[in-house]
Amino acid sequence: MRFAVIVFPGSNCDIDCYKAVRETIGQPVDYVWHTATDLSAYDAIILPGGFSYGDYLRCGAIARFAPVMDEVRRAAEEGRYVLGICNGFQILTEAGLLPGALLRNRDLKFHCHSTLLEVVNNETPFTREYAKGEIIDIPIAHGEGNYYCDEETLARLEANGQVVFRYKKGENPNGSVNDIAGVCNERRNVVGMMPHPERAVSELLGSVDGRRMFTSVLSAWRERHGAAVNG
Amino acid sequence: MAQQLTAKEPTAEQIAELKIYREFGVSDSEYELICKYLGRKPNYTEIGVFSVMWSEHCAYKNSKPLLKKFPVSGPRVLMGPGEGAGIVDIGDNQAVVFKIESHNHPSAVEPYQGAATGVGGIIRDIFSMGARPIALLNSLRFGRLEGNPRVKYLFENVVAGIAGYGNCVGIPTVGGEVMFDESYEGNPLVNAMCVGLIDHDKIQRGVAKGVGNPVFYVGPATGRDGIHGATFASVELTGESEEKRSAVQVGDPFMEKLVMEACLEAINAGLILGIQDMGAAGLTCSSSEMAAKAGNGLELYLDEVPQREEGMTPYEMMLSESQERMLFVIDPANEEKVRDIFARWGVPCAKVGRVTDDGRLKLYHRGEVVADMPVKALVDDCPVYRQRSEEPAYYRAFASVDTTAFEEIKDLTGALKKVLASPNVASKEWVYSQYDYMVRTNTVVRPGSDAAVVQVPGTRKALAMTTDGNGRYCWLDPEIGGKIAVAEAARNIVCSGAEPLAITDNLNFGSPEKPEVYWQLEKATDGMAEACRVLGTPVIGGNVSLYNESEKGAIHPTPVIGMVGLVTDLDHITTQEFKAEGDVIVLVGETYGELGGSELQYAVLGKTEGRPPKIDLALEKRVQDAVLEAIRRGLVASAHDLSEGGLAVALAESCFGRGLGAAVNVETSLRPDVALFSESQSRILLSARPEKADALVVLLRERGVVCSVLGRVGGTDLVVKVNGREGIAAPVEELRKVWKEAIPCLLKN
Amino acid sequence: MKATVYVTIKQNVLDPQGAAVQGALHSLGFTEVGKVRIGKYMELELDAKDRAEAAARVKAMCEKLLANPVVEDYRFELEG
Amino acid sequence: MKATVYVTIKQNVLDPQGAAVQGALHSLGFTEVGKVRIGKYMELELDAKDRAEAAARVKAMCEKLLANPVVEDYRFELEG
Ligand SMILES: Nc1ncnc2c1ncn2[C@@H]1O[C@H](COP(=O)(O)OP(=O)(O)O)[C@@H](O)[C@H]1O
Ligand SMILES: [Mg+2]
Repeated sequence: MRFAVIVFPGSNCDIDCYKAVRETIGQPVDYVWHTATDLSAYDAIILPGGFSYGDYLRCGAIARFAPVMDEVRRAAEEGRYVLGICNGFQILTEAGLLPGALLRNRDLKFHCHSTLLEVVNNETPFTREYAKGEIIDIPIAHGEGNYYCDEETLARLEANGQVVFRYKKGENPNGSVNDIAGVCNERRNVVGMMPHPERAVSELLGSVDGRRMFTSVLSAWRERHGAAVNG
Repeated sequence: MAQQLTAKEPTAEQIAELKIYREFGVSDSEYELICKYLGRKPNYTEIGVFSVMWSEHCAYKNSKPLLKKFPVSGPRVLMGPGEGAGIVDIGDNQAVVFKIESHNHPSAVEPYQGAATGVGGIIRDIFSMGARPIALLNSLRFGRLEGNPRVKYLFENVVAGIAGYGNCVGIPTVGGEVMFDESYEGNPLVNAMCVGLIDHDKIQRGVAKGVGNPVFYVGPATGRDGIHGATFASVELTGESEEKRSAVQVGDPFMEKLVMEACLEAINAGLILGIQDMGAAGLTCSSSEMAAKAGNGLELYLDEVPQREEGMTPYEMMLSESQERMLFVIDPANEEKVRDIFARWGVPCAKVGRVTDDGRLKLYHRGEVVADMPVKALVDDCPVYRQRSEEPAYYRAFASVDTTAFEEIKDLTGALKKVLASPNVASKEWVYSQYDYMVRTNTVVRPGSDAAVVQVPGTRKALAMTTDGNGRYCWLDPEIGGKIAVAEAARNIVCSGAEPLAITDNLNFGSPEKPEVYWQLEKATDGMAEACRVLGTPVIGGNVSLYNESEKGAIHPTPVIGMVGLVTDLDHITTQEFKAEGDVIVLVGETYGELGGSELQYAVLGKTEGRPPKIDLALEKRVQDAVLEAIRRGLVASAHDLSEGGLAVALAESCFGRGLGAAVNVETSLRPDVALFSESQSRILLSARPEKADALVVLLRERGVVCSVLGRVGGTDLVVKVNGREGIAAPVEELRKVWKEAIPCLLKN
Repeated sequence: MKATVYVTIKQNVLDPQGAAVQGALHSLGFTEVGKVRIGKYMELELDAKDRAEAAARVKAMCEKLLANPVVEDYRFELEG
Repeated sequence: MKATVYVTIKQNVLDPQGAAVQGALHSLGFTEVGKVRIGKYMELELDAKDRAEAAARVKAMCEKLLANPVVEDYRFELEG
């Protein structure tokens, strides 16, 4: 299974995502520059965290026009796997690949710390190895992670099971609606989340709860491509 | 010499006659010297260039003799002071690069941008050496928070500025310190440190090599911002400083990230012959220093300098401190390749000059030579001053103060709570949770322990790092304070399982022209130098920030030590929190009745007086070596150095991490309040698994180190008895709450 | 020509910045302040002659980039 | 009463945000855009009767909190 980690000017979790893929599932992974125009070789695409274009104007607002984004859209339409983490999530919402928007944290401060998340939907390719309702420990590091969408959209997301992660009750760090920490598209192959699973992949880093995001997507891919496929 | 370009600029004659040079901080005798080196009177551009190069900030004219005392070499030192940053070998062809830098005055005027650009500047110092920055730290000082909106504003915005810049560039901010004291009101301290990693063969120097080679400028266009920042850093802050707002620069961390990646790519491709950042005094300092180091000259074609504003004069271009800019020299054969790299990263890049052999810095503008100065005079020939030194009266008066002669505090739990709630001791989580301390996923010990630990990617090694400095001790006795600053930094490093390697230091002092301040400087550097020698931690770089004064006078003398240590195996990493029920608690070192400059004195008794705790450096070294050996042998479960608040605070902090309680008994001949809050040096609180406790104690004693078994980890309360009688007793959760909520609470009201 | 663009957060979207500023104003004693909404104010220099065309272009800029229709409204003025 | 406050970055102060937006507009084909400066726009509801007094109060708010005089300029309008 081949992974692409997209590098926008100002991405800074690109290395972390790359390392996490290598260390958790040992699959081939490439850094792909924002100007790339062909992602057909990749089964999964990760939009990493950071401050693309300095997060100027709005987070992700400028990055969504990068040439590579047409290919990300195509991959999403073809049912390949797309994961946006933190700034990557912001870019996906700006690009309209995921609903909603990310506003500044309720207290206007950047927050970096561990958070406890509830796995709400374990039927996405990225979460199938978690138990529904399981509480996992994944850190956040963001200033604009306050997820917002209008009521209608929210009702639809909840009804469709598009809320993937929620901050544990009472521990919402940023004011997001319904404590949302991550969402997916209707088809469930595009997931965006503010917390950083790639920072929770070893005991040394303080948590291993993020590993299953990566093992999940590998097993999803293998299942789809028949168990015989090795890669 | 070409005449000035704008009518507004005074002529060379006017500068002389009206003594305009004085406005630039150039003295009459310095002006005479400049005329001598030039063989004529300097024009406006030239006097501007000389004034910044001869400012304290660039020339160290008041501090050079003091810095000479520091040990600067050692078996591991690959590069000492003089370049952007010092470099220390860590084995396997790898080295660590680090440096600290102050941005005190800009932060006093515009805290967010002042702090942000301070971080930006220190990052450039590191990657200009060819190193990949891996961590940031800071050391901050503010006035008293209580009921002081301006202090709150400064504190909140400095922290936000550090966060805003470091987070965006994507370098984790892993540690630091914050202290509050009246003496910093009006003149806060903002020191930023950056640590980088490099392979030995990639080390760069800021030299203009190869006569005829082109000189390149990269980064955003030059604007009129920050003109005269170096001079600004070399004068006292006054009411007028608020007006000197043209000296404030705005940082663009996004641009910094791009410039950094592009420069590192060009360096790693072997395309750069010499590179330096444009920090203080911008184009002036970088060009003349690079030329001086190579023994060459340099020509700059100012029309080629990217300009953000119209009609900029040579003076403005040379003195601008616009951020995120670098200057480098390449072989002309590589021009194409270099341009490609910078274009790919979207970073402007322009050929602005040429290396020459005449030892002169020549500036061309609109077809004329507008300045022509000997490089050596700019860089090396600034006069050095030995200021008058005088022991201050307060120091003499404090000799007779008995720091234990106060009415006995009976409510020790109450006293502990007061000390824990003092912002100096209270949890700094409010600060560091705004920093992305995890990005790049190498941070294995996060902020909140004695030192932060960052893994060296792909190895079992790690680097421990800390910043330390106690202005109160230094004020009470600068020599002892200087020693303690180094010793405490090393102790923090050792407690995290690392061997101290070297230091970078930031000397934050008042005006050296005041004899008492100069005395503080002399004594503090004496103490630091001796501690560095005894502890085997040479000084590989640093920064001097003088003239830290406000209407109320000089700040406390505040040398800040940035230290890096090497963890040779990840298994040695040790943190301060107690790990498990039943672990045995051991106190290393001896406690005396020493409360001068202590947190108890400050927060509970409301004063700072007497002498600080004494320190025996040979003993300190023995303690540190023994504890590090014990850690490496796997005998230690937790280690925490005793600092502000003494044993009582160290015990409480060790409980907080995992919410584990402790029951201890302290045998002492001191009064209980004195014993628990004394800040005697060379003490470390350890805990060990029960089966290892005996071996630990035996090892320590064999190494000639005094230690005592205090009790055990367990339960949910902290219970401290003194000679068997109850002293402190409180639920850990209750103490933790006081400690954790103190700063957020102060900021709210 | 100069375009001035105003981008504001939609009425029914909670504006954390506005709420924080309101709180801060109150604690400074400006208790007469009710709701505060914070938006962006942008000045764009345009190399354009035809006003109608410029207006169409600026509208396109707003819809594509300058405002996020999920949470923001915009309006603009042309001058010169 | 309603106050509208405009906070802009001072002319010679670097505006990285404006520069980034200008770059983005260019790469989207809006090449007619010259300099872009980005500031803040605030709407404050005021419980005030006297216009002159309100103006003085809003001025004080700007100077104390809403604008950072070191790097920003401000102006405001009162309405209603
Ligand atoms: N300005 C800061 N930035 C980042 N971390 C900080 C800062 N101030 C304090 N910390 C962290 O909080 C912890 C406690 O700091 P401090 O009480 O100064 O420790 P110590 O006395 O052991 O040096 C340390 O881990 C330190 O790195
Ligand atoms: Mg410590």
